[in-house]
Amino acid sequence: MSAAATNGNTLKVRYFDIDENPPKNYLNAESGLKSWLFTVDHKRIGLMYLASIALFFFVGGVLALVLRTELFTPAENLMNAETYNRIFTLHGAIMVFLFIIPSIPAALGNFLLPIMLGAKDVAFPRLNLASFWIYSIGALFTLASLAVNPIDTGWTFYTPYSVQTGSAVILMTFGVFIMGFSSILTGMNFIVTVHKMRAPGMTWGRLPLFIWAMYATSVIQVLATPVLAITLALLIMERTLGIGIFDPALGGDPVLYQHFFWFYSHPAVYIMIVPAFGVISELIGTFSRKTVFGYWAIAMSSLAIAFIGSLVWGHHMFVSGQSELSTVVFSFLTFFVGIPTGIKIFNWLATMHKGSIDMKTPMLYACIFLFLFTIGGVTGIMLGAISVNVQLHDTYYVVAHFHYVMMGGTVMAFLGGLHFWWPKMTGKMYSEFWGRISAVIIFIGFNLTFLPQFIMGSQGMPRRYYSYIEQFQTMHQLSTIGSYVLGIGFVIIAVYLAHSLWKGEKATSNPWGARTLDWMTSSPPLQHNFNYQPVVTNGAYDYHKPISDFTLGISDDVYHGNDHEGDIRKQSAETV
Amino acid sequence: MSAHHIIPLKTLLSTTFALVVLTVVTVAVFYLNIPAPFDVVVALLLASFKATLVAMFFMGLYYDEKFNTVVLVFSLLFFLVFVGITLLDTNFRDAGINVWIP
Amino acid sequence: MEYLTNFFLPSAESTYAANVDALFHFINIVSLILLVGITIAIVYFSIKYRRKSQEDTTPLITHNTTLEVTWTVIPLILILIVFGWGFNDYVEMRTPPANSYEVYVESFSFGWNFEHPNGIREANQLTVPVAQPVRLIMRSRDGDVLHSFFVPQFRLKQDLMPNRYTYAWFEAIRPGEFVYFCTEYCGGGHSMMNGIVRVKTQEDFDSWTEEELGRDLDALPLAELGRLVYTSAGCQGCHSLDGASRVGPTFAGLYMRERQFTDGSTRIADEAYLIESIVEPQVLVNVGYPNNMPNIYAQTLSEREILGLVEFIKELQ
Amino acid sequence: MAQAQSLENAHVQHHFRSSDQQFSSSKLGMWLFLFTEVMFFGGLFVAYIIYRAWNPELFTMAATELSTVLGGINTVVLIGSSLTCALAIRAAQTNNQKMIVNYLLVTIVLATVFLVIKYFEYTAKFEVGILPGGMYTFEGIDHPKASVFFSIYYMMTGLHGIHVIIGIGLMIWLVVKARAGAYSSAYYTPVEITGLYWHLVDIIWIFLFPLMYLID
Ligand code: HEA
Ligand code: HEA
Ligand code: HEC
Ligand code: CUA
Ligand SMILES: [Cu+2]
Repeated sequence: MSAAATNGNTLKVRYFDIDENPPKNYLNAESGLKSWLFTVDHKRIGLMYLASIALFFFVGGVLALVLRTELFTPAENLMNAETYNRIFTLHGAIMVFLFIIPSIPAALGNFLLPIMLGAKDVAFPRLNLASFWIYSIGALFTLASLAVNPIDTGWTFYTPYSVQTGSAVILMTFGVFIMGFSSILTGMNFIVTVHKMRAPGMTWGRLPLFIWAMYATSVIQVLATPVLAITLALLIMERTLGIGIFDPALGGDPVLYQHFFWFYSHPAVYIMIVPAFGVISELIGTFSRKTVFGYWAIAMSSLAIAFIGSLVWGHHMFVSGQSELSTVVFSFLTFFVGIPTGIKIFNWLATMHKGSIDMKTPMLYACIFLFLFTIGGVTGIMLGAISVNVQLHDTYYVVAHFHYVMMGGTVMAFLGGLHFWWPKMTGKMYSEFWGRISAVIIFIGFNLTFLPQFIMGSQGMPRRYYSYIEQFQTMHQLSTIGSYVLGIGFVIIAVYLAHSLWKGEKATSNPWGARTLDWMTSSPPLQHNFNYQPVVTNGAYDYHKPISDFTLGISDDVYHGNDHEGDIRKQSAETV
Repeated sequence: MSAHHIIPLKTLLSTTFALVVLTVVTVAVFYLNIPAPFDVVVALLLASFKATLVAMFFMGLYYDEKFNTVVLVFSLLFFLVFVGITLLDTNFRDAGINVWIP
Repeated sequence: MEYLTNFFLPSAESTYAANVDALFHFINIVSLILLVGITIAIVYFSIKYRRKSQEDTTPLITHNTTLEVTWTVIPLILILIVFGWGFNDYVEMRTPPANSYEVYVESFSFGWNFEHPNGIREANQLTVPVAQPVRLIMRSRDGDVLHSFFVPQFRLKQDLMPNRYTYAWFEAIRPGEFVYFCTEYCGGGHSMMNGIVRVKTQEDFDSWTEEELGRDLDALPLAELGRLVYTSAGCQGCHSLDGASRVGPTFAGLYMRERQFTDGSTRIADEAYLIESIVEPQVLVNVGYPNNMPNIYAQTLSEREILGLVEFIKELQ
Repeated sequence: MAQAQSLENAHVQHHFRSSDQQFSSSKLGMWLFLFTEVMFFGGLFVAYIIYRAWNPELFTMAATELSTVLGGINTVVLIGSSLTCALAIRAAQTNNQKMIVNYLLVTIVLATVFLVIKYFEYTAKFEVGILPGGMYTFEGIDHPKASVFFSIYYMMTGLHGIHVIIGIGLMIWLVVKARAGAYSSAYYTPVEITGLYWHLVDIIWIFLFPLMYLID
């Protein structure tokens, strides 16, 4: 027993030993299909999301390889223009709506957020399950559109093409509409959880940076997604009733549609990247074994990005025919996102300085992330410069830009996070050797795929072309070969991760020596995360303190039997 | 337990009364035929006032945790951003770049 | 610089292109410096500070305000430069000189029409004089979708809409032929919607104008008229002449071949059938093709032009 | 106190530490949801504002087709329903089980009155050919974009109407539970939260009314 002294009030806490091999954990506490499909346990829900997004990443990735194969030569190799259009639309839509938006928040976020806060679950566990089901239903609709008449509008659904085309626009957009609600509910749930469910002593200044990032992301999700919903609803009405708000043939304005769409979809790119920033903060802190440099700068820059990122949507419309005035304003605002982002990058580097750096697979991904995302980010600045954007808009330069930020940024961070938390989620260690090998293969394959796209883009190769003039062939072939290398990299990952499940070494509770609460419970965690109510007295990255300082807690029954529990929470939050 | 504040009956009734009166005023103002841009301004001011009354007393924001008010105000600001910046396009399409050149 | 330009960008052929390129290079160089700096830092730190034993301890450094301000202010200055520069060039790109030569541009799925002030019409090819500002007044056809006019070598791009006009201008600095593309996704023929901007010296341009104005379409033989219409009315966006299948079936060898339709019927592609499929394309739809051929030719083409098309198709045996 | 405590805790889900925490969490959650509603309707308001800025004359002409009287009555009806809804919450807070049910029933009735009036408004328009979008056939307004105004009108009032219907559904469910004595001063979160929702529906109408019906 130790007493954390507070001014006047004393809160009785004690050190708990971490349970290394509890007989029951969240994976085997209940069994049967039903115990998964109807679980309200945030960890199981997180895993179900993980499985779904892995599936959709695979589907989207295979579609990408098909695209690349078609583009190997200018002639028609595999498919005609119509089919190609459907495939890139599906690739884009699946990757964006079914994979990347739910990826880190819904899979890793769900799993980790409550544990990191020292809570037993998210604030609304049933709502959480509901959002998984809503996501699944939305996904079913999108897949149904595949069976009916795959959509060919591009993932942006621009009017009037999306009103005129014969493909299954309604099914697809309705699916995305539904999935939007899943995203909104997850965001709401997380915001409330962060506000209300923190463990005693978990002040705002002690939150892990991953939580700060998830918080900023959730704010964007709640803010922007409803606008996507209404946009798609109007698009559906446009097709069914011909209401004429977006369709010029009925008196509408197509550029207005673009405002509506990008008002969501630009902030959405920060829904994709900000959680990745959170993961990177954890990885760099842990593997440098050093207090994260500029904690507040990193935490607040996430919110700054969320805020500024909401004002810049028009940079996708510089040549769309919007007014010159708004073009200039949007360009001006666009650059400002670069500043908080830069702050993060420099703070991470400063964290590595004088650290004790262990280049394990997750850290390798973090470094790859820093490199690739910087390229993606600065090319974003290039695109934001109006005069240059006129040349680069809707060319492969843009395609390269967004793959560098989404694939090179978010997916790399996701892979880093996946490897980092794999032992925690499954209780098994993967092969470090193969982990590093595949990271290197992916790094090489990625650059081979997308660097040439910058060059052909600035030379004028338009995007969404199924054939092209011969001048661009070399670049396209390099890119196609690169994408196959990428594919091989992912196959290796799939193999050794699967292998680790059967044959992997057992993981200890804290294989990386991290300090956040997720590492203060067994691997895999207990069904209710902890045997005790954690009490927090240190920052999330206080590597100068002994690890035992991080296992303080109050025994659960004592805690719940207490008459003044609400008060304790308050006092300890302020004074412990 | 500030969140559980019981709103006095009198407050609820006078709020309702004020809302009904304001509705009548809104309609009356309409028949006054105020010239073009100001009619909307007046109508919106009245509506905003009514909305504030509902939010403060019916929805209990006045007694509630302040953060909930922050949430509401923030959503309105965000909406204004959406409208404001979009209008920079839709209302200046024919102005040309010369808006910028003195 | 010259080499760099040629590697990254197509040759600069309009008056403002060089300015755009300068900014492009500036951002590239600054970005490269940043990237190299960051990469060196990562590699250097990971080697110098690699973990030597599991008992390693690290100093407690929480933050440093001076550093924090430095890496806020330097990027701030850089972005202000980039914005100002881009803005300045943009103003030029959006301000056509008063003496511009004006061309009306109409886009449709999937082709382009250009109309000169003197009444000359061109399809999928635009002829302009060198060293003369050209202002494009652009619009998509009524009821059509968005397209975008993109000439990489001029650094020019602008979307076209069916409900209002948009503008762009350029002044070519050298005679030559420059590809243009459609860069707003518009459906099956999107990647086929390209053409050529022909920049001629003033003399060549004048004699070309004269020749065009002197041509008498009514005197052309039917098949030749048909060939002209094939490009000018946009058929070539969907129908090839070499047997390749685009959005629609190829015209090569079409005449007198048996066609199969989605309603199960079949028919020989004789003259009557060809006329019907141009005038009422939605009635019989070929198996394996979408039913999206524009239903406008009955209005937009004269009877003689339609007959011309039929004769033209017949010749493609 | 101990008595109240155990009663209270009967409703506390295991992952919450106290009923207070649960209550304020639910409330914050609801406010965030209302936030999304503001943005959801916000999209339509943006469309409205932009089309009005483009075609002020159209909006003046078209608004004359809408009945100010019916709109005004509906405004008062909704305000009344907001009051009864607030009173239902008050009844719960003061442990007046019977009045919870009664006030909720009055609210439902008022909401239904609102819908009935709306129904008459809609059918009157349908009869003269004022239908949304492509089906619009009305000749009375001499403006090329007349149908766009009514599309926006139908979208906004329609979406609002759907919210009213959902609200009625929620309140019926509350009535059923309240009959069974589920709500008291110790636990009335669902009533409170539905109330918040209902007031928002009222607020949106407060804006729709002058913007749609009162343009001159
Ligand atoms: C994860 C997704 C993601 C992220 C994070 C970003 C980040 C950024 N994007 Fe990107 N973008 C997309 C996804 C993303 N984008 C997608 C999907 C599209 C295309 C959609 C479509 O059309 O299909 C797109 C398109 C796109 C365009 C439109 C291109 C066009 O179609 O014409 C523009 C234009 O301004 C742009 C800009 C930016 C900027 C300025 C950032 C910034 O946030 C970048 C900030 C980062 C840095 C700047 C690097 C780090 C900073 C430093 C090292 C400090 C030093 C910095 C300075 C000196 C500035 N993006
Ligand atoms: C998260 C977002 C995301 C991700 C990760 C990717 C990943 C990839 N994308 Fe994609 N892409 C988009 C989002 C994304 N893309 C979007 C939004 C568009 C725009 C669409 C539009 O214009 O509307 C686009 C468009 C786009 C284009 C342009 C099409 C065009 O404009 O004509 C191309 C072309 O090269 C491309 C390629 C690739 C490749 C090669 C990958 C690779 O990185 C994929 C690597 C993954 C795999 C290879 C799968 C993993 C494989 C296995 C686990 C098993 C191995 C498989 C086999 C054995 C078959 N993408
Ligand atoms: C938007 C694309 C598009 C354009 C532009 C277009 N077509 Fe077609 N056309 C099609 C498609 C698709 C088909 C096949 C479906 C059908 O039979 O209706 C087709 C079918 C035809 C056929 C019947 C061919 C057969 O194999 O039976 C003829 C003849 C034809 N088009 C002529 C023309 C002519 C002449 C023009 C220009 C004046 C033209 N088309 C422009 C898409 C197009
Ligand atoms: Cu026309 Cu793309
Ligand atoms: Cu963007």
